[in-house]
Amino acid sequence: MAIKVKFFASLRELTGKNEALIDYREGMTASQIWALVVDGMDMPADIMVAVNMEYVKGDPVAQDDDEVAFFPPVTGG
Amino acid sequence: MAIKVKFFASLRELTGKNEALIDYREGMTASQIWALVVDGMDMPADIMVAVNMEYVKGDPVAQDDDEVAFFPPVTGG
Amino acid sequence: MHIELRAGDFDPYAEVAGYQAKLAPGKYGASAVFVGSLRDFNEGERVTGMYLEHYPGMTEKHLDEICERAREKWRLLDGLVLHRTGDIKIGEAIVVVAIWSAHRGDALDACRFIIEDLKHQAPFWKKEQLPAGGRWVEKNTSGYAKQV
Amino acid sequence: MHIELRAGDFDPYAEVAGYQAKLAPGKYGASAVFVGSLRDFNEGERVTGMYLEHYPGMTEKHLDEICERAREKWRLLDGLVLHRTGDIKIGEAIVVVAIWSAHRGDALDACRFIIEDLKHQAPFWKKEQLPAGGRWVEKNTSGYAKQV
Repeated sequence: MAIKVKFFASLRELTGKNEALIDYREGMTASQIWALVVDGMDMPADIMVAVNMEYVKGDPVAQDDDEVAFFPPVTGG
Repeated sequence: MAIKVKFFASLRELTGKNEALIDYREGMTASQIWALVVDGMDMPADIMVAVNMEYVKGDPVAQDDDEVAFFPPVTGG
Repeated sequence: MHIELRAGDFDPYAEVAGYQAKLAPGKYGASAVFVGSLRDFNEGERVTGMYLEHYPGMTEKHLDEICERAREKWRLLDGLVLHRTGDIKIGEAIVVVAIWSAHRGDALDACRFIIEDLKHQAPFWKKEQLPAGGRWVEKNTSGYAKQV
Repeated sequence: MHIELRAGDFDPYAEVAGYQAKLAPGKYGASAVFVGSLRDFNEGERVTGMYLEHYPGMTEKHLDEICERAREKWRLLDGLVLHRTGDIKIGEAIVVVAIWSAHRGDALDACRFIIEDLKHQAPFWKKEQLPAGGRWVEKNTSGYAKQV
């Protein structure tokens, strides 16, 4: 009964967190997970969110065992 | 007082000519040069003409010492 | 198609030549290759190196999906996508995208499609090393040039 | 930019790598490369080889002009155009166009511009060797793909 939370790049440095494991509670959305893990720090406007390694839009509800990742705009290539 | 005439690719094979040297006469156009060198054979509709290694359009008048080339649509690359 | 992340430096043209050598000669008439390399300047600043972070698992998955979309849109014979990760030196290759097709239109269009999608969607993040310290690149620029 | 006609076979990627090795590292961020190779089929027929005729003097002059136009339109650092002449075997490279620029938009656009102009304007003519004999190729096809 857990959700794995990941942070990358500047958000990893900003939050000081690489990965976190939180207890699953029914109905938790991505923004609630963010707030819970980073102690109320504001979510950047241009944040990208992936659930189970797929991009999601809006503020989806997480399921048990989901992996939820937060990261800034990508800059590869 | 001469004009050098060149043929390439399928037009070289069609006319049986690679190169010809003809006497310069004032006012000769490309199509008159073609007719003179190939004994009245029709000029193909899609022919390309270059004078001194530059493409020309229409039926330009040749100058003394010009090099006039006739060839089919190009197919390099 | 072969997609791979590499932690060490590679010669992009040797990789492309080696991959092509395994393809049946006479089938491909066109190959389109894009190579991105690390410049020593960006946004007016001198750059001395770069760290490339990615999301293990999602990055590979996303690159697979980009290539699959390209295969659906164009008639392609094969492709190679290599992308560096970790610490990169000036002048080293960051990414190579190579596409083989019977015809050039398909190869050129697919190559560009893949590099644009990769730049804007694939989970990679660049941290430039500047004389004053590290700086995360905030946004990739458009890949469509204005003519001079 | 370097422009050259070659009567013998060459390895396009080794040529591009060799040329790039002479450029200052850290200045180019993007290289776009197109390689055209001889296929063993065309317009429904089996092709066994090819003869490539050109117009000595005018061909080089025209390629120079194409590259000059590309340099006027985009911000380019350097370029390499190699084109085969004479007898070509299946799978061999016919042409390579490589463009280096700081940014990918310029490199990709200029590479495509040069190969399209070369295909439609540079004085080269292909004679395919078919099982039944030689056939002059009558027209190059468009380089802009329809999506599947």
